[in-house]
Amino acid sequence: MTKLSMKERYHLLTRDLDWTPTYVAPEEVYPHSRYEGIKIHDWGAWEDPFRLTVDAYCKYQAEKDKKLYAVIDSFAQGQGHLGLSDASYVNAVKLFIQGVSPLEYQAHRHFGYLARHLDGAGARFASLCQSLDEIRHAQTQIHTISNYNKHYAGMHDWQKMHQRVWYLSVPKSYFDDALSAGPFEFMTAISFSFEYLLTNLLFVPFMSGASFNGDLATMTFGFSAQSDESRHMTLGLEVIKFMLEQDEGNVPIVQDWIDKWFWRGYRLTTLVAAMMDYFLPKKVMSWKEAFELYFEEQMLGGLFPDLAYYGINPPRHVAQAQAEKEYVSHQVYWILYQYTHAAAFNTTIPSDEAMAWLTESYPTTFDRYYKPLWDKAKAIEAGGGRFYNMALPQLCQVCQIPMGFTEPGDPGQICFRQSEYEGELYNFCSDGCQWIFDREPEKYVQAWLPVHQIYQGNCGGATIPDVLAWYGIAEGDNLDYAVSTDKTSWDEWHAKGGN
Amino acid sequence: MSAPTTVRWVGVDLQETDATRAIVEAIETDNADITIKHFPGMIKIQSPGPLHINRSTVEEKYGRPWETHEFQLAIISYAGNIANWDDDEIVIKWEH
Amino acid sequence: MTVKALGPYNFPPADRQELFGDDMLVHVNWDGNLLFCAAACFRAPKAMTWGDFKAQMVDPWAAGDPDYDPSRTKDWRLGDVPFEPDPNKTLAEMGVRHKAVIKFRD
Amino acid sequence: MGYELRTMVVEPKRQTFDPLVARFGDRPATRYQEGSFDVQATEHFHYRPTWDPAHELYDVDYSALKLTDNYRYADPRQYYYATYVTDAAARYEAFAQTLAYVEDRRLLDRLPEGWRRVLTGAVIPLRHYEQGAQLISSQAARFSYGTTISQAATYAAFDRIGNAQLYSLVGLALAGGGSDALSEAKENWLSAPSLQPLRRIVEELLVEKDWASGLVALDLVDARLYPLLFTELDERALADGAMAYSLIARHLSDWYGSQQKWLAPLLEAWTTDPTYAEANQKVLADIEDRWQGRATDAVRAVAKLIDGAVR
Repeated sequence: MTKLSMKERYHLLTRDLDWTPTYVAPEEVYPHSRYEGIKIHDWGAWEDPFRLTVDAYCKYQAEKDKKLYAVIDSFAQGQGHLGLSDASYVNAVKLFIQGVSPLEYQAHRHFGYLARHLDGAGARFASLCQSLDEIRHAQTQIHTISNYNKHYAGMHDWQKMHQRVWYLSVPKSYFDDALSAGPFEFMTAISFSFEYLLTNLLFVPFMSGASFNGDLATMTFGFSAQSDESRHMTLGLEVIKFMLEQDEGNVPIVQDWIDKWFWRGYRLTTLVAAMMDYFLPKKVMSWKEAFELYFEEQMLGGLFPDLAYYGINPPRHVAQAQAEKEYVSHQVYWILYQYTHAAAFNTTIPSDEAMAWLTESYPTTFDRYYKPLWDKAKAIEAGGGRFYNMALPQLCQVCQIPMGFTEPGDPGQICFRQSEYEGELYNFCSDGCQWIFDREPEKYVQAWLPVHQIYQGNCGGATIPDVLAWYGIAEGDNLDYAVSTDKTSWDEWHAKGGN
Repeated sequence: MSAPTTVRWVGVDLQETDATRAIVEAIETDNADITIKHFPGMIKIQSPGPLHINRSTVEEKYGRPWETHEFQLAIISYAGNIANWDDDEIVIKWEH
Repeated sequence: MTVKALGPYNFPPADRQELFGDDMLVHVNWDGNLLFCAAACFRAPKAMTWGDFKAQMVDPWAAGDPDYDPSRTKDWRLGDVPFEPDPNKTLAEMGVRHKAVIKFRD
Repeated sequence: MGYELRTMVVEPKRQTFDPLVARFGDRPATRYQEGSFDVQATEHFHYRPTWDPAHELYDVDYSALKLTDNYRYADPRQYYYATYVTDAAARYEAFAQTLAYVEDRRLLDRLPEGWRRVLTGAVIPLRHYEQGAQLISSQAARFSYGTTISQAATYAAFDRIGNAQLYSLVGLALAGGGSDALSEAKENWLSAPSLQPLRRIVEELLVEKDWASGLVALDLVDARLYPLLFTELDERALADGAMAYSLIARHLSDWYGSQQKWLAPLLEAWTTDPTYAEANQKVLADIEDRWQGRATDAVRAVAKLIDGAVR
């Protein structure tokens, strides 16, 4: 008997488990895999992106978690949070548990859906592994951040916040959009556009930032999660290639999805841009540098020439994202700064040192467009005030971010786009978001836009305190960092500590 | 504007820990022209051509048996396509 | 292009005009002033006069900028179409619709 | 500065997240609780699913079985990811050791007459049954409501594909590392009369839309199949000197015990719910009416094959 190769053995342990049903029609068993128009002729051509069996998976994952929880425990027991660069760093962690962990959870559930609803056994098994990975990520994040929650504001009611607070409808609607799509579009959205194209922009700089700012627990869960992420990236790339190779008719459909989900994902990462450039007391790299390294160099320079072989072009609207790398983080943080009274984190005017770093990192835009705004905010503060925008902002119908983005080629002019559909007007922040709406207006008219819901009286009441209470935002969660309970506690702990 | 990219880099990001040092050394041994950048907690390795991680070299550096599956404990991210991942080697490259 | 779905896919907009009764949402942007990160969104009666709308909604918001001077507002546009404000006309009479955008400069 | 800080104990401002305080009081919550309770989103779903526009993305109406509070149910094993994979890893490691011993001592070659037929005719074909069970469990993992249930179903789905791989490993061992026994078992799954009623149930459960009906009906089959193969037949294996079978059976029988640990309390939660108990009991009775007889018949056909092979 000749010994089986790793590939043959893996095949027998996964795909060979499958059989074609005869007592019921096969298409009844997988009723969701045809309506999107993607044609798959041979699931047998699927290349397994990695060859882990269940026993090996459990073994390696158990080992990873053993290490991870040891770090989490020792960080908590050793009061590691006191060794952070500054308490203001924790605002990045708040954004993470409110905005990112719930997405991990959504991915967990919906990769479970793929593990049920794809026709190919190889693809189902890879999805099932990912479904488990994603609940791992959600839970290791919750468990790590649980320790911060004991000492800092803004994290105590993240579940409710994620579903209700205005800026968190940005990530939630993004994932709801993906989950409500068919299985192939979901994979293009999450496995490919999010996990392969953009995830590095979210995780790698964030986790390096955590490390640099003394947050070893977050760095550890982040990097440990990323080790799973490399499997997810492989799945994302395999999915795209598989669809493209199976039928030429799939190419325009996939191109459309890449166009849509690049822009959708890019808009979401602008929140990360603001976090990187403004939330971290000690900076690792600027958004612009990260974008150049992880997106322009690796994706536009590396991946898309590979996909050109199949007739796939770089995403529509990519030029706009490239232009925005010079200023988008400033625009988004400026939004967060002036609506901090309604947010579950604290912002503040960047220190002189941070301002100098911003000037240096963004030589063509920061001093010209954004420093004057900070000067004005400083002047207001010098007069005993704090600049808060007291009107609710206009939201983009698609990305749901307040419409603070500017016209292509003119960072001084807010960009407005508008479509009319069945007698109603819809507003957009960009050509990209408008294009997405116009493709599928029936979908985006349903959006639960926080500002419009507040005005309908669906968010706890008519006053700011009513809405904040309904959001789960308690005293100390919001407002400027200077007056935050986090700062007060931090100063007290460090004064006692003999600093 | 996009930075003009003539070289199509592939690469891996690895956790910077004692346990990954042997892997980094093995990569350095088996791949010419790589560049290594250090970030907090992380090492970024880039190569202008296909990147090979060979089991035998890693085992030599560790001085113990090493399964290619164990690479999963070290990797944070990568750029390129995992063209092969079997018992003996992992190859990352662009296909087209 | 329409949504591909397994079944009828047609749902009423979550913020359609009828949900606001006699009111509507109106956006106002101060062009050229990035202090306000985005246009403001107000809920206003369709029958509200321009004069009341400006005095009761636009002015208090814009006064968040210490340099705002209510008498210096100019170059009004509805969408991209210029208009001369008439304080006695209602928003509806001016052609302002639910979720329309009004812009001005100073 | 660091040294002084370490000597000072900072009192927590709160013990855990608000929803857990609301459920269990203001005290430290377990990792199972923090990673499970109220984690799934419940409101403001932005878009209806295109694959089922009549429902929301998460919707209690994906099943006729309902709970007043979906977190009335908790997994008594308190499995969250880390504890689950740790236990599962130990289980697979133990199985691997058993199989290594069996292979090392060539115990499969030494099985008494008829036992090879039991393996290829009844046991190894269950790798396909288990894959069907994974699909049914994955349907529950996605469409159940509330993380305590969906999480347990997720781990069950992974267990089922894990079981399928265990059966496959037995098949590989039986054929000395080759694929012959697996091919034979697959052929049996597809056409042997003794397995067709079983395959038919699995296939029909794959088109069952209500996730809970699928799960409960599958359990009706499990409840007959697993005790037959790995408890009753184990007795016969011991009596007959089929060591290899007995050693392997213990692992599958243990797994079935773990499966019961999470599933039985879920059934109980449904039947004792303050609001829906009566309606749930009726739904469960309907499921039993539809599937119980067929489950019994299907497993009886397997038993008959075994009776024909070994005494």
